[in-house]
Amino acid sequence: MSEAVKLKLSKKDLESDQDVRWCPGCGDYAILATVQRTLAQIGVKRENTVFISGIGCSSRFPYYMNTYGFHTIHGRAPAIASGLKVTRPELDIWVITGDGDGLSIGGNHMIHALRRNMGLKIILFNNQIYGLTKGQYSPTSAPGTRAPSTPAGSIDFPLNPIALALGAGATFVARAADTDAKLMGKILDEAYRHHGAVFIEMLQNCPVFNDGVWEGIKDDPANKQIVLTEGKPLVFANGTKGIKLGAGLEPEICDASDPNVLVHTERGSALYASLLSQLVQPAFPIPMGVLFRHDKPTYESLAHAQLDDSIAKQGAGDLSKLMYSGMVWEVGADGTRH
Amino acid sequence: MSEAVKLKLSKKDLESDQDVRWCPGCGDYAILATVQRTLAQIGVKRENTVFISGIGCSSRFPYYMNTYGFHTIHGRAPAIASGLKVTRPELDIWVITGDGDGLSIGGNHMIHALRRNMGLKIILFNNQIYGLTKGQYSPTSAPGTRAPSTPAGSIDFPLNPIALALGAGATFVARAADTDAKLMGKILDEAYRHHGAVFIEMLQNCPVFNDGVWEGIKDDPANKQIVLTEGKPLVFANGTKGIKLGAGLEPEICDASDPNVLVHTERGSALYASLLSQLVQPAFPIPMGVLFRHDKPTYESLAHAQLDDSIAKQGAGDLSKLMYSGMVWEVGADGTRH
Amino acid sequence: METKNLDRVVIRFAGDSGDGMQLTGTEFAKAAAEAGNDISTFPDFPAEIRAPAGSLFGVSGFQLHFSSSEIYTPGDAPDVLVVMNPAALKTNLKDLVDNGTLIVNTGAFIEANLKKAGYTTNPLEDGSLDKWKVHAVDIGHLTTTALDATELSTKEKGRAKNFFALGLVFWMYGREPEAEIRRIHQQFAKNPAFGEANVKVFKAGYHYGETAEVFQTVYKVPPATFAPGMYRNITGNEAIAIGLVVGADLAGKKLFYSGYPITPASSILHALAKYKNFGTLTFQAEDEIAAIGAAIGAAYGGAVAVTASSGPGIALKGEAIGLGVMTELPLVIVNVQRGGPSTGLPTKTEQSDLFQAIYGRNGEAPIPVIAAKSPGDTFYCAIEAVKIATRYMVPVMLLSDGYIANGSEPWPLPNLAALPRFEVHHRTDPNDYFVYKRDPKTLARDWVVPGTPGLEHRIGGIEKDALTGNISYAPENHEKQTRVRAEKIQRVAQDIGELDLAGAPTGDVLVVGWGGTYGALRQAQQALAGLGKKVSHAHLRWLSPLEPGLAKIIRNFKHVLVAELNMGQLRTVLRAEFLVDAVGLNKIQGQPFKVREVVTAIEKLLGGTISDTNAAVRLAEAH
Amino acid sequence: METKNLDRVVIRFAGDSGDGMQLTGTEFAKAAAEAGNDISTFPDFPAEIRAPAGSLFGVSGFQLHFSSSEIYTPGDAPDVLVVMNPAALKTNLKDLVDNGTLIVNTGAFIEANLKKAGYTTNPLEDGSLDKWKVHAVDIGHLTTTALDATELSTKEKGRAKNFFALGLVFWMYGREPEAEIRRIHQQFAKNPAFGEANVKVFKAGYHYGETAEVFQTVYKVPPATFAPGMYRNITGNEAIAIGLVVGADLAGKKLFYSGYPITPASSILHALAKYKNFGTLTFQAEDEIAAIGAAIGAAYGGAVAVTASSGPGIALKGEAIGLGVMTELPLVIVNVQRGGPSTGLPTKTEQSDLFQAIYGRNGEAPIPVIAAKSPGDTFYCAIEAVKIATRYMVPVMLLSDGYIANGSEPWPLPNLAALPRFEVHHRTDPNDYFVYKRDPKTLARDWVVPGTPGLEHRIGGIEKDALTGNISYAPENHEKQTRVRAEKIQRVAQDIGELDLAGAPTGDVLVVGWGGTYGALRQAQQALAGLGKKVSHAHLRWLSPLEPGLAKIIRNFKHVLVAELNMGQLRTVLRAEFLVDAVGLNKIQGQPFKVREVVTAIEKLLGGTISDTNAAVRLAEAH
Ligand SMILES: Cc1ncc(C[n+]2csc(CCOP(=O)(O)OP(=O)(O)O)c2C)c(N)n1
Ligand SMILES: Cc1ncc(C[n+]2csc(CCOP(=O)(O)OP(=O)(O)O)c2C)c(N)n1
Ligand code: SF4
Ligand code: SF4
Ligand SMILES: [Mg+2]
Ligand SMILES: [Mg+2]
Repeated sequence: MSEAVKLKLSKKDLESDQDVRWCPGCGDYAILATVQRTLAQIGVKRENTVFISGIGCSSRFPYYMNTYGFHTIHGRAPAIASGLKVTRPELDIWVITGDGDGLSIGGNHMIHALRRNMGLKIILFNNQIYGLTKGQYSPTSAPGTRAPSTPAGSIDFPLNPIALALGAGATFVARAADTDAKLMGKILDEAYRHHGAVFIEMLQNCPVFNDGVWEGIKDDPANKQIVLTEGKPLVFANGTKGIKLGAGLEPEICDASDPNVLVHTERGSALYASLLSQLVQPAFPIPMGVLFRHDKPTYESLAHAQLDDSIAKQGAGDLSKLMYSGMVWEVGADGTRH
Repeated sequence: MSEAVKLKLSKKDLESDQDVRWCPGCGDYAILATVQRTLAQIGVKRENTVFISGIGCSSRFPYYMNTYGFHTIHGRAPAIASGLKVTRPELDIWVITGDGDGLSIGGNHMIHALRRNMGLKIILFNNQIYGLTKGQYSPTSAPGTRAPSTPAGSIDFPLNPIALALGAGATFVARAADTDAKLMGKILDEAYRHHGAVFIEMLQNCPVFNDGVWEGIKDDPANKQIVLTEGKPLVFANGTKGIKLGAGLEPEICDASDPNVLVHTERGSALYASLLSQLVQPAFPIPMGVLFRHDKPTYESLAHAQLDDSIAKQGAGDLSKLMYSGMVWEVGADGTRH
Repeated sequence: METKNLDRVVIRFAGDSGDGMQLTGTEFAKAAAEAGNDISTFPDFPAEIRAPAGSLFGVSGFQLHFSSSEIYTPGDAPDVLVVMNPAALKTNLKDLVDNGTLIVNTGAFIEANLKKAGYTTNPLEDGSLDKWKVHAVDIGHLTTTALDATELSTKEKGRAKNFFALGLVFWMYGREPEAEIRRIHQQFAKNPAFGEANVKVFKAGYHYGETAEVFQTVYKVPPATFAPGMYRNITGNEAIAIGLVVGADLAGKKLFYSGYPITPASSILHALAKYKNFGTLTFQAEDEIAAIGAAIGAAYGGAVAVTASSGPGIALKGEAIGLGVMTELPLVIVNVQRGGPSTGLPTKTEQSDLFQAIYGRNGEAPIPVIAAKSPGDTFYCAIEAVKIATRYMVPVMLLSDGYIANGSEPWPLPNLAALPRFEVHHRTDPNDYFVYKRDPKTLARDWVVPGTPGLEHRIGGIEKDALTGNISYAPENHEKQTRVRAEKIQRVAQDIGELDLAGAPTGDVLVVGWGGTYGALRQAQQALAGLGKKVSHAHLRWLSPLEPGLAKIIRNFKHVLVAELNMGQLRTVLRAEFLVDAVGLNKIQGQPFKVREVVTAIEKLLGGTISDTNAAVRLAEAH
Repeated sequence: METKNLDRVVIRFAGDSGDGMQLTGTEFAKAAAEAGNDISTFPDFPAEIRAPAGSLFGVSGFQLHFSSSEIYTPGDAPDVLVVMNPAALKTNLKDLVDNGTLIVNTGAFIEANLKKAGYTTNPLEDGSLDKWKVHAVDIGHLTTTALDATELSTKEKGRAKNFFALGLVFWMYGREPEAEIRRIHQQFAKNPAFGEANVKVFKAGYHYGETAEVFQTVYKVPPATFAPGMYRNITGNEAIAIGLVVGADLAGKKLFYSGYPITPASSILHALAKYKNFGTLTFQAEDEIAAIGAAIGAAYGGAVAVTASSGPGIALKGEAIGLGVMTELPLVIVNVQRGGPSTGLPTKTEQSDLFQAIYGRNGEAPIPVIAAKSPGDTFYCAIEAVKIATRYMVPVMLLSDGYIANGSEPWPLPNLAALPRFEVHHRTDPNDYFVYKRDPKTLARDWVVPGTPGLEHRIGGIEKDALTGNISYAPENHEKQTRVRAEKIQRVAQDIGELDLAGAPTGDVLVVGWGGTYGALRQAQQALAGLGKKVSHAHLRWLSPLEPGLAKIIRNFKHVLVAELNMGQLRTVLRAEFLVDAVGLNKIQGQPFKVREVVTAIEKLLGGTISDTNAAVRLAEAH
């Protein structure tokens, strides 16, 4: 990560000169603002900051950041960002994607980038819909979603982005709502400092095609959210209820006073993390904040270690040696071999 | 699933007239034999049985089955099989794939087919290597694997096929070794009867490019395998050791007599299943058999239910009605509108 | 109050993406069609869903050409322009004919909007609009006042203003409001309050026209005369969807459609998803590769399998199309073209995927390629594509484009009973069955589907023995199979009808076109022919194989002009095939040809003088 | 024991995939090269890794042409054929020249193997081999006896038999065994026991030749004369890998290579993965789309970025190549072609991806395309591709094929110092920087990389404003950018050298070729020219843009013959471009041209008689 320079930056410094082209009221505006504000507060080097996206409403994001930006093709941002990160490890690379871009066409690149612990900060804008193409259901849409392509309701079971990211091997997994600037800011700040593959699910509202999918959760934080705090128990409903591990290894809602209420730790076991990922509406309140964090060498660091190592062992490459390798012979002035 | 006809079939009946083209000693031979024997025992209808594969040594499988078979393109078998299953739900469709075909290029189709609970019986031949292309490392290869493309050792962290399948939503998840004909037969038989997305990981040996990756596990079943039995505790080492859930929600090896030794049930919680998926070498013996099973409507059944439903509601489609829908008017003999 | 008759009118509605101009245009088009006019429409909207109000890039337009005589295009330039805000004025004014009518929603011409549109002074005041007939109407204000009584929020009231504009033009062109009022009520059946409000506003607009001094004349465009029969309005994507369902039925099969959403192809999926009671299965796949994969699987199972996308998505399907070619399975791949390369201009039209359609795969992988010439024509092309795919056991590419897909025209409803059926036969006889044994006429192999006892067999993407279908690396076999696959495509010519040729089979200029440019090219040809010029127009339906009819005439002209919305892709194909020095008229602007552009290009070849160019253009436009 | 001199010998080793014929061939080729012969090799192996012993499809062959004069090809037909089992005999005998030498491993001619090979009677006994000089040697038995003393298992002993064959031919052609013995020891350094054993067997074979009565003559092929300098043997994929590393260095950059394994491209990745100490980063991606994606990302970051694949994988990259075209980033895409369509013939060679290279993308997305003509030439093509990509800011497609990739030839080592550098300059000056402002000569935009203060900017796949690079849907801008992108490709001609033309610039027949067919075409031309025929051969290096030199001469010949290993893809391109009635010599068998085939085709055009065809063929072969 490029060392942050502490000269004061303002949100304005992170705003590009481009007109923002989202629909009025789109949740993307709030996310954009928080990202700009947070990066300003961190005091990032704009020239070392790159936003790479695929295609979708959310993927227009890079145009609005006064940093380097690459609006690529549908679903491929993690792959393109990987090539940049491996060759330029010193850059801070943020990947902006959507539930369609990142989990439908781009699902494979997503899991492989996470598996490799590629040093990318991936933010998935989950509005449970394909916004840009006018509202078809997505891999995160609730079963029965009525959309232009599913007038009778969708029939596939949705993916759980957090579970998928954990299963693939992400080393920093978090969730925030578009409107929760405070929590989002905190998460972004920690994501910025994390070395390795970051996956953040942003609960984003699409007022035009899927208005209010997250209302329930956002309007009733007390009962529908568990705001995770390191070392603190998993409680909600104003501290009256908690989550414990029930018999048959199922998460269970219990009284906050129950001694078995689980205590949150970002560095918990894989199993604990997947328990958190299984806390989903309507049965459970959903965890917000940093669900999981783990330190593991990044792909780019290992790749460059191998380069250094081979230079140390074989010496810096010598082109003529390279060409003269294998069986080499000379042909003399007489045109025959010597 | 097509009703099995109980007339006696022999293994020979399932063998095609094609020369088998695998290397001598390839684990694929054993799997082929067991599949042929098991389907014969079940007494499947050959004409209703289809094997669909991608590209790879393992994907040559369909040529050797005297059933319908489609050797498609690299990584796309689950997608192609999905189209067939949705349009022909009565067929038994087996998908044969490899760790490269199914988890590298085909990873996305894999998770989406599983997510939809598409009625496909997917068998992944995991030899931790790209066999057909002469031995490059694969997404399941152990870190540090020295292969033609990674002379200094591979640096990416491997995928856990079972964990990925569970995370994606497979409703039948199992594991067997190529050489364990008995267990494999049992699993195939149950997979045949399961309605929904089946995922079976076959531990397959590639004597040419990755000889012995599974030896450790296969040669010492007592200590390196836990053979799962419904209702029986997770014990190994000849019944001396067991697996329990440790503090901090981590699997832990304990004495078989420990009251907390977990008891296996195929219909356990998602969390229990992911615990099983986390039992990996060298720390733990690995579970063999049916890890997870769950009943859920299949994609194809839901799709056809919607067709029936709309016919019930709107009546069977009438083409002229269809064309005459919208604003229709007549132009009379005088060429003007009436 | 006088009434004036006009032969034809081109009107354009322009406003914010949020202003509902597409709806206004569509409704007015219906009214024109109902009144018996011939019509042609051209919706032109931004890639953004709802770009911020007032922005230049957020302007959405809808052009309608309605006439008392036959027309082929939405018209080159609007006679009447309705603009809802400064940005709309800024981006559309340049197209308005001199002395044309300009209706301006003055209420939107406030400081902020003017600035967003890049106006330093208010065009309504600085005299810059003098050369047009300007009607300044505060539509916004009149709309809200019309709704004073109602419960609606100001925001909701504002949303209704497009109905005021609609009412106003209804009056201007003497349309009967009743039918429209009925339609509005139907459309808002779920939300009667809105329905009521919109009707109120619609009436307000209508009466405003009646009472306001400003509009002294009502213009009437008398009905056009059509061939007798039943008609409806249809867009390209609606027609293609219906065509696919009908095509499957004519083949005696069910339709399986799989797609991944992409502009401008998505609405085909949306339409078909509604046809479940026809047994049509639609599958929204995880990506384009899965979409064609599923289609291949369905085809293997015996369905009429179709997948559609646009350029970038078709690029992803290339490898899988090759599998279809090798395994010789019937498949229809629809490409609703848009501006490229890469993401390009997603909502704009272009014809730049012809190369990709013919050549865009690895190896020798030829396939038949057919292109639709108009919204209604996509219906017939869809049927033809299904027929050829199933008859020849081959993937067929059907090309449409954004202009056809979204544009609409009055469509004479086909007589279903008269459409020839092409029932598919699946072989069930095991006797001397060979997987790649071919029909001597079509070279098609038997379509044997899983579930057929005794015919179990294996297919795949590796080269196959020319008879048994077993894997074969034999050199001669590969050459034989490669040549057969190529010959099979040539044999499709057996099923290709007459060349669509207007004008004599010999002459000075042959204009060759394909796809959605049909209207403009045909109209230009007719205009020039009308002036006695030796100009003909051949419009290709089949691009691969090339239509036999073309070979017969292409050398009979002094000049061959290939007009395309690309850099000359068909021209390249024709030059290679016929060795004729064809020249190109090429436009790569995301916009259809204007008749004027075509006429001018032809005139140049004829060595024409400006004077008769103008005559021709006038004639063409009057046409 | 007499010694006889020969000018040239074509020898082919054939056996089971498991018999190690590739090793035998490679080693014997090294010996020939060491002895100063000119050589050309052609490995031909099955798609299966190790097909079951004795099967016809499991036969693996290696042909070597070594000569005392310059040669261009591995030879049409072997003079000597070494077969290790009946299957090898069955599949290869037809190619052996009449009266040629046949060395047979008799031990393998047992019932079971004969059956697998489809022999009903034993060809060694039924007299069917009479017209050849048959040497029956029980190689298997002799090998095991040679290893009696050793600890090895019978299976392991069996594995050594290819070294017996190697020893035998060493003796037959009077090669010095010492160097080989050293090499064997080196190769098996990790496993001395095997090394010892193989040397034992190698010697046994050598001495067998010496002592056995059967071989009365030792044939010597004297050294060829070469241009003075340093030489090494190199295969196409080795040379391309080195060329990429050198190319990056000449650009003053580091190389980033990402690929997904596919035959026959994989070995490029394998070679580059060994060059870590050159700072070369290799990335094995999850698929071909990710591979080119990563390359695009690396290019955006300032690396010399390369991705390689074969036909099916290139098909998957089409959409992403379009992104490279639109964002104008430098990129090299290598396509090592194989037989198509679809999975096709993975281990066989073909030239059928030219259309895909030039046309296989959505939208107007032209890119430069260069093709290598021989194994060693891939080195220079790789450098040139890197140069053009970085100078013009454009993705460049480099075409090779399976024949070049696996074939080898003696390669005069280039003088590194003499290779012109083309240092890349990354703009850092913020003053009046515009993202799409172009260099007037190359039309390239500035390559500004992240990390540069003050030049932060955004790029993407939507059409860009011709100056600022901001998203633009403006019609004129799109046309302008489309034309500039096309013009940029044409400008590459500035950097294209002289046309590679053999023979006069006018004449009766111009043979036009590209890629790996160079040797056969050039040899055929020389032979006919040698007979006084007015035949010339132009071999294209650049296919897009077409080489300026060709336009100057192509119309100066009575006949233009375009010879390709496809159905006529270059022919189509040339006909469209030049309107010349070029005819084709097309072979789609997964095999390279034989000189004889080319000569015959030219003779036909010349209206030649069989007699001088034969003369020419003799001459060509003698060449
Ligand atoms: C190859 C390709 N296929 C399809 C599309 C059409 N497309 C653009 S964005 C999109 C999905 C967008 O959904 P999501 O990623 O959730 O982003 P959102 O618009 O909801 O923010 C699709 C299908 C495309 N641009 N390219
Ligand atoms: C599009 C495409 N990319 C790459 C290849 C080359 N390829 C064939 S099989 C394979 C991987 C095989 O590995 P796996 O799936 O594990 O099968 P195995 O051979 O190990 O059984 C690859 C990369 C191909 N045939 N097609
Ligand atoms: S469509 Fe939805 S997601 Fe897209 S910009 Fe509009 S509100 Fe936002
Ligand atoms: S390479 Fe390995 S996996 Fe492939 S056939 Fe040979 S042994 Fe089996
Ligand atoms: Mg979305
Ligand atoms: Mg494998």
